Amino acid sequence: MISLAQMAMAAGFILILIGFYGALTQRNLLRMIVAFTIADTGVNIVLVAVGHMRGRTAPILDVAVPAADAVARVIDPVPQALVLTAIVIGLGVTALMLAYALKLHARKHTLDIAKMTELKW
Amino acid sequence: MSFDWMKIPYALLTVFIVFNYGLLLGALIQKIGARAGRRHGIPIWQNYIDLIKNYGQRTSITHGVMFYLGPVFRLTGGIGLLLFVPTIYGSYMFSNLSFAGDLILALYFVFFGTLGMALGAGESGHPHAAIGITRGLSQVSVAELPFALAVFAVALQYQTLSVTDIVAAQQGGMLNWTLFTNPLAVAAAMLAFLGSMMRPPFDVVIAPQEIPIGPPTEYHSAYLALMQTNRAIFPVAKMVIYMNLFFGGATSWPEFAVKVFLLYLFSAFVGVCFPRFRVEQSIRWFLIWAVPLGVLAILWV
Amino acid sequence: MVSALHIITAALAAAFLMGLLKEQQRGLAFGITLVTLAFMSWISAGWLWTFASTDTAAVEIFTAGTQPPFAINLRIGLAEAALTLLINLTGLFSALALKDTLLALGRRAMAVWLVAVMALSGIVLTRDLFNLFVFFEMTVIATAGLVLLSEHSKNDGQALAAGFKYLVVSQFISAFLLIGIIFAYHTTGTLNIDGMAAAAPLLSGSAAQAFSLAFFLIFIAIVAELKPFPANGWALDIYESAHPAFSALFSAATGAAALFAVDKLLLIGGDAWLPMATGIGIITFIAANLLALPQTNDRRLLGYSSIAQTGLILAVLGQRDILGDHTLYIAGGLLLSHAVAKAGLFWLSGLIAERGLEAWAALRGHPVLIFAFVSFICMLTGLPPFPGFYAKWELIHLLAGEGRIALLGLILLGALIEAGYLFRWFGYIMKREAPAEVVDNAAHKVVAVIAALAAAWALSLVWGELSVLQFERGNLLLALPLLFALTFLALDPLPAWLKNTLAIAGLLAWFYLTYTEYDPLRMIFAVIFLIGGSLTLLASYHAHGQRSGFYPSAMLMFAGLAMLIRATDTFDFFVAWELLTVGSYFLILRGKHSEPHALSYILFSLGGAFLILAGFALATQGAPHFDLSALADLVQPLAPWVFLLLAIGFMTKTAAIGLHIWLPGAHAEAETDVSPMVSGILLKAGLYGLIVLLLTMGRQDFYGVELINVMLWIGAITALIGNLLAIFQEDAKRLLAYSSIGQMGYAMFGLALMNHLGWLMALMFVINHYVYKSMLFLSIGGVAKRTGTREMYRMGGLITLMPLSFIATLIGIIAVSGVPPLSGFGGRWIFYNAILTAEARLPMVIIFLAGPIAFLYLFRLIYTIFLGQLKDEFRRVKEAPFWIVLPQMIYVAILLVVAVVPGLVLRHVDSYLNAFFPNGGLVWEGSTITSQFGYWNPVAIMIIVGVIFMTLFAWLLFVNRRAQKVKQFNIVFSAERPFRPETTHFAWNFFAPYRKALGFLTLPLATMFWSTVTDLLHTAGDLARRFYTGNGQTYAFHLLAFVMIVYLFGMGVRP
Amino acid sequence: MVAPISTLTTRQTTRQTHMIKRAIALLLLFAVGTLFASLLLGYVPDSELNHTARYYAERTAGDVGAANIVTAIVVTYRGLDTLGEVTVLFISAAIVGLVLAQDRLPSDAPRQPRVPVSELLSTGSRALTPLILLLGVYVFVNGHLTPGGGFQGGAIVASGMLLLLLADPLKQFSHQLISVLESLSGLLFVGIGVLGVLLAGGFLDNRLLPIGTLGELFSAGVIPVIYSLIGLKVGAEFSSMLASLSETEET
Repeated sequence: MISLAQMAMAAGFILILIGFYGALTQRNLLRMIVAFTIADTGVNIVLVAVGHMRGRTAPILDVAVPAADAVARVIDPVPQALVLTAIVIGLGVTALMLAYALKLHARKHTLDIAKMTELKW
Repeated sequence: MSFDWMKIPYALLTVFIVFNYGLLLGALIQKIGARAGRRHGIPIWQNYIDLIKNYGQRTSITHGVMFYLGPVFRLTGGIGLLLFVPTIYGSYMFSNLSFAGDLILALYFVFFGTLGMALGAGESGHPHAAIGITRGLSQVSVAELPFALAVFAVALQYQTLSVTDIVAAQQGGMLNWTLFTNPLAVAAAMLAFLGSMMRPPFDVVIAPQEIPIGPPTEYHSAYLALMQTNRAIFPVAKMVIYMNLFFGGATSWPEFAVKVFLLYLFSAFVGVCFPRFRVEQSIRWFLIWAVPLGVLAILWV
Repeated sequence: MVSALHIITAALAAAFLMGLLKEQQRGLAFGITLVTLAFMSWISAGWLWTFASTDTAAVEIFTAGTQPPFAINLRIGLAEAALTLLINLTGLFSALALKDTLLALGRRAMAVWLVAVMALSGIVLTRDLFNLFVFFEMTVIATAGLVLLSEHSKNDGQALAAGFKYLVVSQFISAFLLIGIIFAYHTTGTLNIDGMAAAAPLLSGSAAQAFSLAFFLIFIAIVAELKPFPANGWALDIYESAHPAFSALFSAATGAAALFAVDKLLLIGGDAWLPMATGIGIITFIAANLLALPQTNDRRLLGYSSIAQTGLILAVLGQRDILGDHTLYIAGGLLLSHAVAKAGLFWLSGLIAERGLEAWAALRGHPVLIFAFVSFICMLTGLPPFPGFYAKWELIHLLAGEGRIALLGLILLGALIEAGYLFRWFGYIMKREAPAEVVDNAAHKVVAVIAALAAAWALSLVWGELSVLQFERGNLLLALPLLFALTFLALDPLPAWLKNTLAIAGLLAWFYLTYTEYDPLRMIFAVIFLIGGSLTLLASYHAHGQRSGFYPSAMLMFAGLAMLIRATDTFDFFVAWELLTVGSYFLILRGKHSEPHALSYILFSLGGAFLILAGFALATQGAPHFDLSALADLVQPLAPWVFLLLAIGFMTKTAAIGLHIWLPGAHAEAETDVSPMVSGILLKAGLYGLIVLLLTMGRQDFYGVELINVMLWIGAITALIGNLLAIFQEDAKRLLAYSSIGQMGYAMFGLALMNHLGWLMALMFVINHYVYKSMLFLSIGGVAKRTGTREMYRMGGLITLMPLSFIATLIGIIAVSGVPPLSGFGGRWIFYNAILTAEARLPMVIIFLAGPIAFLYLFRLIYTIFLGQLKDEFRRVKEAPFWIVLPQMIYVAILLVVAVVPGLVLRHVDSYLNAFFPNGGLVWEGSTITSQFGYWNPVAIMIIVGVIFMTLFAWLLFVNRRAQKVKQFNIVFSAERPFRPETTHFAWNFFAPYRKALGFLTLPLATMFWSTVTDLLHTAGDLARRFYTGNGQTYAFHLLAFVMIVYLFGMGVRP
Repeated sequence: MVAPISTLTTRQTTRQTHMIKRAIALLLLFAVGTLFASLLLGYVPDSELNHTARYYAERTAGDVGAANIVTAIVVTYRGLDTLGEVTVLFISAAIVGLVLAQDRLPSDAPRQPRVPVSELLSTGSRALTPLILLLGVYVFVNGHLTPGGGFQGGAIVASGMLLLLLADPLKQFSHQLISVLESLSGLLFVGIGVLGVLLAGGFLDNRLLPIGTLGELFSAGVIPVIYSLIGLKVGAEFSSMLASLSETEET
């Protein structure tokens, strides 16, 4: 039977594909950015899903999970640490893209990426 | 090296004989040609008269040093050609100065005169001189090709470049002549012969009608005399080579006389039968008919 | 020793510190930036020194007080140190070049710059996969931001668009990278690169499958950062729009870091992934070079070139399985060459106002910058003595040793294309008219270029030393002739006459130093190259002023020639070959209209050189050293191929028919005193090569074809066509050039006869051709100099005005045509004797036909120029300058002497040849020379002809002593001056009858063929580049398509 | 009559190109999908912690003393990543500032809000913002004990700023203050890291301060300090981005 992790992972992958599709077909800069945030979310979900282990709890030591038997109780903490970084970086890029879109619109009075092709060949 | 000084008077003797024979022969052939054309023709001694007259005259103009050199080159070429080839086979007396060089030297002396002539006439600055030179060089260079090829065919055939050896190889009966042992080469050479004899159909270079055309135009008096002298010696010298290479050479002066006469007659004969070619026509003619023969001759050996 | 960690911390501290400064304190901020970058460079330099001087192992740097793999660790070794030094220095000097912009934009921009440089170093240092990702993202963001540095100067939003496109693509890349990383972690249980490399091979079954998928994603994502073809449109837009100083960083540093990252990854993936890297790399190399051909924008062109170079290095990394421990030497050599040269070129482009390639002509006024440019392009094309050359040599040899011929061929092909557009560009610089905008030589910008220049030469020194250490090869930079040539760069300001004296002294001194070690054969060439060279250099005294750039080039060529005849193994030989090629190229390029011809010359020469390289590599079969003499030991099936490659290579230099089209222009357009050098002397290099080849390898049977016979044919046809083409030339120097082609044909024919007489003839040609061709080129050059034209039909009647030149020409043509009694006849006599020995009769006939034709063009040469009617415009022409006439007179003397006593040279050569061809030599009795066919007595001939000639001449003079000179128009024009005297000089379309009869033989078939080839290349590139539509989404499509194609094909390669 | 047709055709062609584009996109994504699918199918969840994770689970309490293992990893074991992460945010903020710098209006220029802000929103924001800020601070101070940490806290703080901006679009933040804040926190972060090299086991080693007892506020060495700094920095950076974006004049 399919585990939660796999379902989450599948969902993540689907999100990525949706995001990519949008990014490839939408010519409006803002829509492309939105598409990318979707894809990022998908990636993050996959990241977390990979670390998930059935029947275990979050890697925080407290009364519920004493340090002694943490090994048997907690899930893999590494992906969670990684996803944190991934999220933040994705956010930085998104902010950057937004700023560029803003500026490009100010310059060219359009958000159509197909109209920004002075540089080519 | 020990040089036999007697060779010099002997060589001069050869030159003298050939010179006179050439003058007479030239006149004779002219006469024959004229008769063939239903004309009276010149008296047999006409060349002597012209020559003496021209030698007697003095010019008062010159076009510069190259202008002198033209006839000088020309005659040097002629005499050189004669002297570097043994005239009479087996005779020490008339082996001339052939110790100095072999066929290749002779070949080059065929060109020597033409080149110098062209230079000399060139300085005359006469535009027509240039035209004549163009034609002359173009035609001669092509006409000599089959000859050179034939010569090499022969050289390959006898595996030597020494004229004496070649003649020696042809002794003992007509059938040993190259004419029969290597007919292709001879055919090619004879066609070339026509081209270099300055007679129709290949005489556009010195054509009598276009008097102002051609190197001789600018030359007169002593210059002309030198060139006439050459015109007496050069053809004979050339025919000596032909004789030696293709027709078994000559062991005595009479034999020499006959063979040369017949060769000369051949060109005259063709001359009276055929109209004149333009230069490019003759070039094509040689390339189409003569050169292939020469090539075949070389391949065939 | 400061921990390498502080490269990162220092940069970060400085970056964060920026925020505390006031917006106005920009000077201070800039100061801090520079100091930090300098500090970072200093750290790397310190480490580099440690590793280079002592063989200490790489040093691990732990963080968090915990051992890897549980905490992130960094590592610095030799490679890391070198790369970080490269990165930080590039960052430093680029920042310097960016001064104005950074000051204008303020502390934020500087902070971003610092972070960018730091991130690149991080990529190199880190040993943790996810950490690698973080640094990459940092680079991406910083890059996207720094592209905007150009915005404040030209405010057109192009950079914005480029940055956005880059972000779009990078989003896809980072998605793949993250997913790949997490799954790789999941399968191997670690993020540490070394740990993963250890764990990966142990995986099995589904885990291995999953891991290879994950690794593919990581690998392809990092490779995508290398801008592989076709997924690189975004990068090109960045190169074109960004500030050149940033492009320098982007090309040199980012490229290097990414390549090193790939190298780390290959460590994880193992050899199974090498083919994929190779494939992507080589395709990118070829395609990018092809696409660079039609570029007109300098920065975009440099972008394409950068991508190509990165591709090449990727391909080399893909060969690590055979490169073994030379990988660092080879890949490093290529990488550093590329990085330094590209950084330098981008910095240079910052000095140029306009973007067209022609605009770079502005550099012409600045010798130092020109020198920098030259050094950079030579570095890129892998010419000696730069590191790229050593690297290329080893690489090609290793490839050939392993039989990876296809890759070898592709690499050389790409390199040739690259050389094509780079040298074309140099041609523009030297020849196109300079634009109005002057070069912006602000100190802080020029410093960067100078630094790159210094780095370039320092690196060549280092690689030279390495080649000494690793392969016991000479360090080229320390080779005396080359050093001598290079010193002329420093002496450039001196007056020309002084440098000329030095040059001549140098040549003679070198001959004196080395003459003992030449066998007679080499001696001939030594004399021609060195003594002959100094003789032709006499003519150079005519030049006034400083003659900037002439002597370095000329001496480079002579250095090459000098080294060529001393070379004993393939390496030295090839080095010398390349040197003389490059030197002669610069020499030829000096001609007024020589731009296109110089280009075709260098392309043909490099093409030939590559063939030679391939040939040597094939022959060597991986042996470290290979003596030229060992060529003799080669056997089937290798030998004929080697022979073929080498022969064709050498024939490009001797301008064999079909490969000849570069020669006429190159020789005709060269300067007056250069033509004799390149014609009289340089051509002999090719013959020397052929001689060495034939002496060692001799007859080779290639699938039943006797290669010698092929060469016989080529020689014959070359002679015929060369002469034919010569007679129809209107341009005197072109006529001479074509006649050179013909003469080389004779020489090749002689060599191909492979018997005593043939070789004797060839060597006589070598000597004679040097003498009379140098002489003719000088005298004709002198005439052209005076009359200002080379069209013969414009001249005429110059004999009285330039008597000396006339005499030289007269003697020259007599010698060439071989008319007795001059020395030419000796050559001819041997020639005719030789061809009697030819088994193949048809080529013999062909070469025969070529003979008389020579008379025609020679006569035309002397007649149309010196005889006939003098033209009005030349009535006041003076004799050629003394220094041009002097060597001619010397040559005349030589010819006359050799004419009388040919034994002087001939005899020695003859006896020497007995060693190789014992029978069929000449017999010398008294003054008579006898061959197996005929005999020849030069002295007698001289005397006889002389006597007859002189008698007649004297007599003629005597009888006409009172004759007076006729005025020009006293003939046919009856002393009336004709209107337009030039019409009275029959010169145009001389030998028209010949053209009518034989014109069809002179169709420029070869020219058509080669121009078609180049056109095809250009069209291909021009069509292919349309593919970069400039639409960011299209680029995204390219990326995905690229990933998927590699996935579908590449994974097939995997086990 | 001609014109409409031509426009029609152009429109058709554009539509066709779009069709093709979509088709290709789907094709490519299908391929990507297969790749993902094979990843998904090849994925087997671990039943046991792999040796890296096991090390963290076992040793964190002892070595680092942080109750929240993720935090221990983020701040200490993989502290370099986090530093880089912060740097990424830092340069993003800087670049956003650079990009929008030109179009920013002088602060004293009179600006009119497009839509009047509702009473509810402005009052609400005034009431809520302090609480939000407080929550943010709490989240990052307790990062080593409870879920959450510097980034989350910083984001919360920034959201408070956002709320203020929504309430009053004309609001001005002191960019100087923000940048000083982020720079200081950044410098301290690096400084502590370097101190780790000098005084403790290595860069970013948290054992500068005593580890203390697991689960207390003042434990886990310098982790709380670093996380607070990160919180401040992240908050400041987000705020500065928001400010830049909001102050940009739409033209």
